[in-house]
Amino acid sequence: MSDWGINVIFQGQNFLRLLEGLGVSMRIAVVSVLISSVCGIFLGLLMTSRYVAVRSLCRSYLEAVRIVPLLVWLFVFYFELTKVLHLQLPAEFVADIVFSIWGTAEMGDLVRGAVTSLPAHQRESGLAVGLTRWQVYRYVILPQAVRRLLPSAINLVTRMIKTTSLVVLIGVVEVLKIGQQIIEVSILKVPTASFWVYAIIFFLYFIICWPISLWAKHLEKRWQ
Amino acid sequence: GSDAQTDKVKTSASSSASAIEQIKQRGKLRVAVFSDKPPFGYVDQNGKNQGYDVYFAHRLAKDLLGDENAVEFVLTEAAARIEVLEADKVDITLANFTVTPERKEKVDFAAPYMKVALGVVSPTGEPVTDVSQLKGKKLIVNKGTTAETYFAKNYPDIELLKYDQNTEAFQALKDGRGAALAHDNTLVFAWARENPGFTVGITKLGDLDTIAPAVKKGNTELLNWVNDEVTKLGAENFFHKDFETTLLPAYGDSVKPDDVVVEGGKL
Amino acid sequence: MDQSFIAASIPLYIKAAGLTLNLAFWGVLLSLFVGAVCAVIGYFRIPVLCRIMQVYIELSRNTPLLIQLFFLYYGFAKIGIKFEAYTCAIGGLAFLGGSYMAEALRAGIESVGKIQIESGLSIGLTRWQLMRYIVLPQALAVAVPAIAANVIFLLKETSVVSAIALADLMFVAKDLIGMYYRTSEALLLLVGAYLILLLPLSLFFRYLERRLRNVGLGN
Amino acid sequence: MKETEKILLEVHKLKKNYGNKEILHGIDFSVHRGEVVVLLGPSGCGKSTFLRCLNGLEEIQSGSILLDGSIISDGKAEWYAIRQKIGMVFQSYDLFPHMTVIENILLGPLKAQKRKKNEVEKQAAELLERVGLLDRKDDYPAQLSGGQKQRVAIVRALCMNPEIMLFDEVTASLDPEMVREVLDVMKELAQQGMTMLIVTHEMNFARSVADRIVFIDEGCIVEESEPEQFFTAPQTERAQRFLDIFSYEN
Amino acid sequence: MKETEKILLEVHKLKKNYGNKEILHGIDFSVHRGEVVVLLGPSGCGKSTFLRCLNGLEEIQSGSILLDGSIISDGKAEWYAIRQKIGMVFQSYDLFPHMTVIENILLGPLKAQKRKKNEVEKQAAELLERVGLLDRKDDYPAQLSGGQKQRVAIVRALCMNPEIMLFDEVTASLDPEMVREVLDVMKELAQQGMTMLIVTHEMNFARSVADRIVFIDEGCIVEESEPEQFFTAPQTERAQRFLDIFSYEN
Ligand SMILES: Nc1ncnc2c1ncn2[C@@H]1O[C@H](COP(=O)(O)OP(=O)(O)OP(=O)(O)O)[C@@H](O)[C@H]1O
Ligand SMILES: Nc1ncnc2c1ncn2[C@@H]1O[C@H](COP(=O)(O)OP(=O)(O)OP(=O)(O)O)[C@@H](O)[C@H]1O
Ligand SMILES: [Mg+2]
Ligand SMILES: [Mg+2]
Repeated sequence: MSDWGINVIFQGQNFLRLLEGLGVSMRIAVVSVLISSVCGIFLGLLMTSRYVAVRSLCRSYLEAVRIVPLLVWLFVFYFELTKVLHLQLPAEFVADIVFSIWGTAEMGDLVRGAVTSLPAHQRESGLAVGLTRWQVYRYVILPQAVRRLLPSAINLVTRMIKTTSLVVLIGVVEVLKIGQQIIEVSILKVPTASFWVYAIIFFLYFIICWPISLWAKHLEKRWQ
Repeated sequence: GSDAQTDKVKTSASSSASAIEQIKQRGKLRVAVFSDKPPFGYVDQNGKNQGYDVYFAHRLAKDLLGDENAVEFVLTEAAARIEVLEADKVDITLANFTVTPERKEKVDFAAPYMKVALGVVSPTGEPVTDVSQLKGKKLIVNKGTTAETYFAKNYPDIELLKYDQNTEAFQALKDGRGAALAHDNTLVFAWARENPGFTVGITKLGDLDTIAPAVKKGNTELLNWVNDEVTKLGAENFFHKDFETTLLPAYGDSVKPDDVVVEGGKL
Repeated sequence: MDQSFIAASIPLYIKAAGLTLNLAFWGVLLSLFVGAVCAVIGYFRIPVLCRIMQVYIELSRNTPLLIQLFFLYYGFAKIGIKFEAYTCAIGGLAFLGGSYMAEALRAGIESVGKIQIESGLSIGLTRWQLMRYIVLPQALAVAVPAIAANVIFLLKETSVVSAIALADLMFVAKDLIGMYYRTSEALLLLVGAYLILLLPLSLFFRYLERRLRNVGLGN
Repeated sequence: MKETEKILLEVHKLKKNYGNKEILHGIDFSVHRGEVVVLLGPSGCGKSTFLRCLNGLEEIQSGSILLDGSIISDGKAEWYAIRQKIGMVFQSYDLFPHMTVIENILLGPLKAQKRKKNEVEKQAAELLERVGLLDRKDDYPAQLSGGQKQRVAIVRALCMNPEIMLFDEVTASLDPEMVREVLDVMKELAQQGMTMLIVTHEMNFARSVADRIVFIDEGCIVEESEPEQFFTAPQTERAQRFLDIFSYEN
Repeated sequence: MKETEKILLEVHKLKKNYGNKEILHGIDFSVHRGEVVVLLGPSGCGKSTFLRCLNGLEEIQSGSILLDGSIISDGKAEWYAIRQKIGMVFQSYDLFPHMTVIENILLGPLKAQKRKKNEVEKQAAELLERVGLLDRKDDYPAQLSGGQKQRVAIVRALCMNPEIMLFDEVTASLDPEMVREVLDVMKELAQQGMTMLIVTHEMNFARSVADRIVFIDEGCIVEESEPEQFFTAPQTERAQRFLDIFSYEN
């Protein structure tokens, strides 16, 4: 029986389809990680603003994104937005948006943490050599903050990759769904298919996320 | 699979424009189908949509647009079947969509093209032959299926174990996590035949439920067209052909066509 | 919005929130335990265990909880060990959360200055007493923000357990949508439930973090 | 010896609060071009706060600060431009840890002053040479000892060609030998006519380098005098008590 | 005056490496009961390393250490037990930040020595009283100034009733006023006959408190003498050079 199971993966285009699904996951993850990194840095800096209003606004955004499940965000952006504004957005685009919104919030919080953990005299030394506030951020604060937040940021990236499987709700088919399609097709003939398919997916995720974690560790060590 | 959603950002045309005109202009009929519910709607090993619903969808496209491939499949989940219509993501939902009063409030169902009854499968050693035997035991069902709705409404005191995927539900039955499993009797029969040690103790349960195409609420033009279509197809016994092509290979002779197929929208 | 539907569904959500909280509570507790064990193993560099721990951490962090649960639930049943869904859910959360907590605690432990350890030694504490009275309390304090983030993460991650038939909040919402298609109502209730669970928690952790910073632990 | 005719920096009635607490109670003070002034005073009396006000790192509540005759404290002047004329070195080694020594030094001249790279590099090399650290120019701060870091910090400030240098206890966290290295650099600067405002606890150094000693206590200037006079016969009882701390005979 | 007959701590041919680098090159050294020895030497010469070896914080490569006549460096003795007889105070404020002052003090006696709570509390109160901090006993370290922290650290070590106290530059990171507070406490201890080994850069203090000065350079004891002799007429040229750093005349 079990040697049947693994065959399922090599029937037809199945293995390729799984890889394609992984490609979809990765595409969403990469796009949203890039957007989140850029926007997250700005959000993080805003969160260290001296104006209470700005800070609490950012904070509310963060809390809102954290509390409302991604599933709901997907529904809202894909279905509700269309119903209310008649805006037809492609599903994968919506996935990118939602994951970016989430990633930006989380990344912003990490950036805030990293920036506030820098000693105050770094900022002051920057000012003391005549840099403008923006230049201080650009040359002094951010380069150091980025080094500090790297481990947790990578953590977030792997989490985002793993969470992409939610997008199936708005019809974007990624690796996990393709796995389930393969499994369900074999429901009567190859009941053990699920183990093999899930094992492959487990492995695929691992093979993507692990090197990223390793790379982060490497950088962390190098920047000590 | 996901290339179904290649349309660019655009606002949907004003609702006054004829719905069928819109489809014709687009040149594609958009249909919501399942991707993991063989043999009704699934994706085969080559990535192509297949199944009873899909076969029907191709025919609709052919009759509306003159090309059976002028159809765009939007893969959907049980929980999103109505949303895709309401948000104008598709024109028709053909996703094993059982007609219920609650759903009727949200979408317009056309004439049915299939019927199901529930079956309950259980281990041969401890067969469940009557619903009353399930009191105080766990019954396995699938989320979003007729079985779930039926038991939730009629037997609220039976504890339901609800799974997302059919395979998982059957696996759970095998692992003994519930006393029995309730699902469409067609699937249950077919599964029991492949898995010795299990029998379908209850072969028909409750009212016969019908499965019908659904369109967005108020889209009477398309609704009427689909109704006409179903009637027309009845004349040529289309759904029997559909059955032979898609269901027979999966179910074999465990299911008789007339237990499933509805021709011309008439039970 | 259908208010009678909302009213009728609230008890379901309350029950589900109870399960979510219950799972999260035990999941977090076990994660902390697993994390602490890993952190201690790493701290004392216990030879073989150290390796095993590294493999565990990499596996658990780099794979999705859903599949971890799948193997716990169906995989172990295959080889004759049948865990209840509830047990699996907590086990899965602990398996995933353990590695996150381990990292948080490791960072906390590393932040405890060498001088603290040496002062502890020089008043005659044994290595175990040192861990117990000096290192762990300070490490915990430093790790609070990271642990807090993990707790909230785990609480939200419980939604994955709906895949193994546990009726948590996400399960109930999806289920109601699938049965009755009151999507807006079901999702609204879901957001409301998460708000009630998460907001106080989040505010509490913020307060805790600020307090700890003010006390100025770790000089 | 030194040209002390022209007033470079002037402070009038400067008041500074933290919250409700007034830290500086209306300071009147001035430094002439080329003058070396040492600020002394017990811990917490407001010396650092005063220097930070001069550099615009703290907002002031009232009073005015004039550099070279023009008001810089009215909120209209751009501090980042003014700071290019005021060099400052802090107690905590404040080099940017992610940049090499030379990058640290070049940052201000290139980015803030937008000067030409060759020219600044030449000047940086000369200055590094003078403090004996030219060979360390590509090292990172973490590879330097505390004394070396402080010397680089001084070079970094000098390379902006400031009109005045502010030093805030730059040797306070150094080992004795390193203290000496750094003080020697400062002493040389003083001899070359740099205008300097120095906060220090090194009494011997203060005595030997200062043109004038300003003694602050509890946010007020209590005594101002020539170093010889201050150390041998302070006029106030407070200054006497302060000096006693530093002579350990028991 | 002091009973200096009995040798309390003895070190024979102590060698210590870090990696391949030998830091201490065979130190021979002893302290008599009740004696106050001050270790002087340039930064990096190995003073801290030496103290840390005596307390078992560093493994030694060869040689032996004897406390009260019995060998403690042979790997058989339990260091945690021995450390109860050797009090040590470090440069960096090393109080446990998550415990109040009194909890810091009680930890060792209660957990390591398993003494009775009332008795230890009484002793702690007496000692805190002596250093003037009894009213701060429920404060957290973060609420104390540096000088207060170091006085608590001394009390914490004393409360273990050690036979000898090791001090490693305990005033190096303090403000001048606080330096005085702490040195006064140490001085009082010395007068009460505590055996002490002190590393410091406060030359005036060293001169006034030491029974004997030991000058170390590059991991060797270079000179040992009475304080008067050492400060007025050091026998070696190295010691002379060292002393020069501290007199800033230029
Ligand atoms: N950011 C701040 N908020 C509130 N009070 C402050 C702040 N910075 C300094 N103070 C207070 O202002 C007073 C003066 O501090 P300042 O640092 O200027 O003293 P100082 O003379 O430089 O002392 P030291 O010799 O210890 O450096 C002190 O009482 C201090 O507690
Ligand atoms: N952990 C270590 N690893 C390698 N080398 C070390 C280590 N600790 C100290 N050293 C080296 O050992 C030598 C002696 O250091 P030690 O700290 O004992 O000097 P010290 O006399 O106490 O100096 P200071 O007055 O600066 O405290 C120095 O050259 C130092 O670089
Ligand atoms: Mg200061
Ligand atoms: Mg030392």
